[in-house]
Amino acid sequence: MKKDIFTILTNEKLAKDVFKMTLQGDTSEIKASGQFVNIELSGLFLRRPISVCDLEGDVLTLIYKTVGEGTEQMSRLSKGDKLDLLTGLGNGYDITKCGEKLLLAGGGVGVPPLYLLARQLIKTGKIPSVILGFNSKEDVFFEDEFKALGAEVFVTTADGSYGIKGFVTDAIAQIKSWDYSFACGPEAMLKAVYDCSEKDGQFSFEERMGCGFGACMGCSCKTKYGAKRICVEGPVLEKEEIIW
Amino acid sequence: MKKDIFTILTNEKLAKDVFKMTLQGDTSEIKASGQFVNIELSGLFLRRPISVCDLEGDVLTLIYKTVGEGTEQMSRLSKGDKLDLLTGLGNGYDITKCGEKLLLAGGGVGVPPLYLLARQLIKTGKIPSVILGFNSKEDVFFEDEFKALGAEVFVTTADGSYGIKGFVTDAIAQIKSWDYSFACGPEAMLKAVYDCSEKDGQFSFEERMGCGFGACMGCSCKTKYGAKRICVEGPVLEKEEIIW
Amino acid sequence: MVDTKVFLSGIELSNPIIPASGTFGFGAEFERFYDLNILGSISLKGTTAQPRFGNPTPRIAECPSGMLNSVGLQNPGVLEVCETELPRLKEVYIKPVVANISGFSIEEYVECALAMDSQEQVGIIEVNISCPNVHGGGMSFGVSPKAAAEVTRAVKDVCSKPVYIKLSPNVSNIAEIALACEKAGADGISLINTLLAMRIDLKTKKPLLANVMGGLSGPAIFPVALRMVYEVYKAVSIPIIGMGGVSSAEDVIEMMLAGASAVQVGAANLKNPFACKEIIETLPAAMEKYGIDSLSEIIGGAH
Amino acid sequence: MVDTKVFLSGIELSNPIIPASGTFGFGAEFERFYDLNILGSISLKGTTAQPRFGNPTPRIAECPSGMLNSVGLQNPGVLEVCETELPRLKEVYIKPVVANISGFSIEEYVECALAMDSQEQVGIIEVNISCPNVHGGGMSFGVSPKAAAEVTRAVKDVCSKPVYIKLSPNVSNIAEIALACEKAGADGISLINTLLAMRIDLKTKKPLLANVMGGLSGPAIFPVALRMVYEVYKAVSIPIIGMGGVSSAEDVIEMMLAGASAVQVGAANLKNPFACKEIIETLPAAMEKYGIDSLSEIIGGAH
Ligand SMILES: Cc1cc2nc3c(=O)[nH]c(=O)nc-3n(C[C@H](O)[C@H](O)[C@H](O)COP(=O)(O)OP(=O)(O)OC[C@H]3O[C@@H](n4cnc5c(N)ncnc54)[C@H](O)[C@@H]3O)c2cc1C
Ligand SMILES: Cc1cc2nc3c(=O)[nH]c(=O)nc-3n(C[C@H](O)[C@H](O)[C@H](O)COP(=O)(O)OP(=O)(O)OC[C@H]3O[C@@H](n4cnc5c(N)ncnc54)[C@H](O)[C@@H]3O)c2cc1C
Ligand SMILES: Cc1cc2nc3c(=O)[nH]c(=O)nc-3n(C[C@H](O)[C@H](O)[C@H](O)COP(=O)(O)O)c2cc1C
Ligand SMILES: Cc1cc2nc3c(=O)[nH]c(=O)nc-3n(C[C@H](O)[C@H](O)[C@H](O)COP(=O)(O)O)c2cc1C
Ligand code: FES
Ligand code: FES
Repeated sequence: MKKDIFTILTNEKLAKDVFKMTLQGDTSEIKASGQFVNIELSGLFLRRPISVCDLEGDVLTLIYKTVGEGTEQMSRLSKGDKLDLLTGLGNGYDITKCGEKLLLAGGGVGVPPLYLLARQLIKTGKIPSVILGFNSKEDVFFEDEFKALGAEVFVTTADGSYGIKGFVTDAIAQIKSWDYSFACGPEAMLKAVYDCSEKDGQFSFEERMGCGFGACMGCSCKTKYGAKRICVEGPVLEKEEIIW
Repeated sequence: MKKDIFTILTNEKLAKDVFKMTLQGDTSEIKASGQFVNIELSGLFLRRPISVCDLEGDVLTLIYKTVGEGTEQMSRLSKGDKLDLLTGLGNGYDITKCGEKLLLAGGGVGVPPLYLLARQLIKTGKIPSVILGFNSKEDVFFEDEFKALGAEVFVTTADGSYGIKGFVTDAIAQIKSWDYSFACGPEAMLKAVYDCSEKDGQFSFEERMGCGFGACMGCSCKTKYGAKRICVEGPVLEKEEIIW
Repeated sequence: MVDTKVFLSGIELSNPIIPASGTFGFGAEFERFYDLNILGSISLKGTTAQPRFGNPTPRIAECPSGMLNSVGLQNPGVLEVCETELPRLKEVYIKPVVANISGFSIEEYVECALAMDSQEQVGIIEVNISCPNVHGGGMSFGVSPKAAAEVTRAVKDVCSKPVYIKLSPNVSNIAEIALACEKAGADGISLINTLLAMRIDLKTKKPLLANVMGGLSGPAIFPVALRMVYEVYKAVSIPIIGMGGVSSAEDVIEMMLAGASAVQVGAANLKNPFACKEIIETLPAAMEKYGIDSLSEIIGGAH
Repeated sequence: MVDTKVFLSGIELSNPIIPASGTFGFGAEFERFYDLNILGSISLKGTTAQPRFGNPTPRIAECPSGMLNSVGLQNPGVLEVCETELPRLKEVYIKPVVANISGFSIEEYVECALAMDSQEQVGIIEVNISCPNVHGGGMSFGVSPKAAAEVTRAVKDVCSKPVYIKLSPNVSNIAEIALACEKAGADGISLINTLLAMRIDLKTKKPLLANVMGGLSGPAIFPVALRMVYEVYKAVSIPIIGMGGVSSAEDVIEMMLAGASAVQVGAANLKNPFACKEIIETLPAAMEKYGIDSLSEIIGGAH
């Protein structure tokens, strides 16, 4: 965990209510994809947790959806503005544990952390199949970015306005062979991915957070190995330990 | 009373902890010297009342001393920054009531409202004697500005490091003839000016304010004519109605 | 078109927004800011049998997301209010108003209530048994169910108009006190008044307020107010006027979901004299955003 | 050089800053942030006789200048705390700590207190009779002077170490409860715990917290906490640990002027993990600014 003031380099709209922000600062504590940062915003008491989407040197990329006061405030910031970030939070995905034929399934703003994960996997020679699930065509983002990495990409939309009609699980049915999955997205999506096969995997969860670094017990969940804090022992849980 | 967003034109240091700010906005409700504005500042619940120091067209001048969070925040603002102001607050000085030979006595940040007052008086042909009281040389401001208006100016410092040593009342003793006074400053100074002669005058008071426009009764004081709100029936009181 | 209409004891309000007692004077003076008739109603400054200057100054202090006041019920007395203030208000405001009254004994409450009950424009009598700023009076009625019931009964006895009891939040069990008022005949409950609080001046090292303690209001108290409205809604079946830190149309909706039939806006008026106007103007859009057609249908919806 | 040293029941603290129970876990884990030995002491996460998961999630919500929590005393149980957490802490923190305990019956309080009393590093036992997050337990002890006195007496009977009772602010008369604890033998009083409060989610129209209600903490409650510390200081002569919204060196001074001998910092740690460190570092400059040579001399200075 590190606390540092980051400077915004870019902040642009990607899709309906979805923005991409790049920031520069001390990223030395960020060790894995699937970790998150916790952002202080003016006039708001609690910080806002956002997943690391990409990282190159001291430049951090975040993708966020405007759903309330905090993310709306973020969307109004511009180049040169400063943000106080806690970095290196959470366990992140463990890429030493997975097999060879990988499935990455992201729903909505669960997509961003899969980007750095995909990039790292491809660097080690593993080309994942990536499913990006959205509600509608106007919500779709990062399809091209994942393709540019060399991943096999499927996009689903719930209303069928783009790509495969349906949910990420409808796309999973189309993927011939995979033996391990990484998933991030709304709980209903995670549950559907969990239920659709017996294969192992890692799942990233969200919870309301007081601190984001283990001090308050606000974010606890029950696992087969006892209580875990989503912000420290999570947000990524192993499939076999999850209790729904 | 009007509420408008003002744009800062300049914000510069005048003396130790004292700043001058000019702002542009809708000043149409400002009717008299001695009135004040009430300034919204970020993260602070209550607005901060500051006297009108000068007014030319839509450009307003304020002089303020940094004494706490609000005024310190003001001192960090710069050209182009916006402030939400309530304008046209308070009764202000009534220059139709005074005689010919006028004394203006200001102490510390009680000096600023006397500037517009002096300018207006001089426009009507009345050249006032102005006493500006400060603690020390490093606190002195606006001596030259009052002189440039053509007023007779005396500066006092409590520690004698500049001008006349002592309080504004020590300078009053040196002024040959005056028949009416306008005063603004800390309560002890106002009381001293009040006590030093039988002559009539107008005195401007400070009080902690909830609203600044008459809604909360936070700023009430007792006068010979009953309770008055410093923010509406004040800040200027006639000498004869004052109860100490 | 969304429907913002609500009812308090049969009185129709075009919207639930009422400036809270003590933060809007006796109303008329604010007609220069905007047309007051857009307001659902107005709760007048707390009135007592005799004129009062209130507490010594300073009686205002700044707090995180809020403020303290120790005004202590400054008002010209009920006779003057009836003879001067109400007629002035009538010229600019046509709807029924809420007359907020206080007292230091049951007799004083009764005297004040009687005078207000006879005023044509008074729609509701709001009995403040909660002002924390009055030494030896007021407050004590608000912390005991028995005393609260006594005041309620005495005021109800002399009034033909609906009587709402305004409760203090400085209690262990607000629902118990609300219930006692309901049983004693109250037509409605207003809550919350301010939380007893203080600040100390680091420069003088003494309390900032001349009166030492004062009442905390503003957004800081909103979550406490919401909880109390929720608890009281569970306990009673008479209407609730909810207040405490309300500053936006969203806050109004949240307060109504907790159980309020109407909402008062206090400290927000002091920071922004157009607060009520802006809330009323933004309410329809907020309702649409959250899929609400009719405000009166969401009252207590969070239960 | 200013003197920041204070004393609690004969225990010397190099400065009055103590992370508040529930906002600093069992301490050891935060050694990676900074050297914990700069802290005056540490109040450990509330511990119960049996392990507890606490309430369902969501159990955190945002508020103006504050937050709600309904964690509900998640902890591994007193045995595990004594066997695992305290030894871990001992490796990185050399000073006496405050063991915060809770229970659902007098027996449970006693069991927990007994276990903690025997731990070498425990300097003070802080008995939380105020947690609003536990259905049917905890809280009820905090709202009645009689029940508060009973818990105090029972815990005192089995402890050799100083016993501080941590009070609930959700009461009509905090001084009365503090006095009852003092009379029952308490060595000190900690206050305040969180204010019972709630938020409603406009999207779902239901309470945001799974537990419906939770405790409000953070700067929003500072003026209420200050008032209660002031009132309790007037009522008792045992030391007070003051808390509620403290976030800066200035707040520490204000709290001590109200009557606190030491100060706990809670929610501020969650927003900024370096809050206590920064407060300790800026305290000397703040003392100089306000002409304070020795902190222990200003305790209760506003009275
Ligand atoms: C580990 C983690 C990683 C996340 N990564 C991303 C990401 O990469 N991109 C993205 O768009 N969103 C992400 N989220 C969700 C994001 O944190 C929320 O959308 C955001 O906090 C909402 O803040 P707000 O002020 O706009 O909304 P408000 O609803 O006003 O927020 C009020 C409070 O609720 C909390 N809150 C609201 N929604 C959520 C949520 N879904 N999860 C947790 N807390 C919430 C806020 O943090 C705040 O404390 C992540 C959440 C977690 C826990
Ligand atoms: C009618 C009027 C005109 C004023 N004109 C000027 C001026 O021209 N220049 C100038 O420098 N100052 C002036 N003041 C004083 C100025 O309002 C305060 O210095 C300022 O509000 C301090 O705010 P702060 O946040 O820096 O201090 P803090 O001490 O942090 O403020 C805390 C609270 O106390 C209030 N407060 C603190 N000091 C005073 C005070 N002296 N009078 C009233 N409220 C106070 C603040 O408004 C705020 O609500 C005037 C005050 C009044 C009432
Ligand atoms: C300056 C001021 C004066 C008040 N005077 C009264 C009063 O006379 N009678 C009363 O019942 N409540 C009075 N109140 C309490 C408010 O009506 C309201 O209950 C409280 O402030 C909480 O609402 P808010 O947070 O929106 O301000 C006063 C509040 C303030 C801030
Ligand atoms: C997340 C959280 C957990 C808490 N857990 C406990 C606890 O276990 N025992 C206890 O006595 N107080 C607990 N508290 C209350 C704090 O110790 C403190 O009394 C309160 O939060 C007020 O201080 P603050 O405003 O500085 O946070 C908790 C507070 C928070 C925010
Ligand atoms: S958010 Fe505080 S422990 Fe996880
Ligand atoms: S400050 Fe509100 S009436 Fe004067």
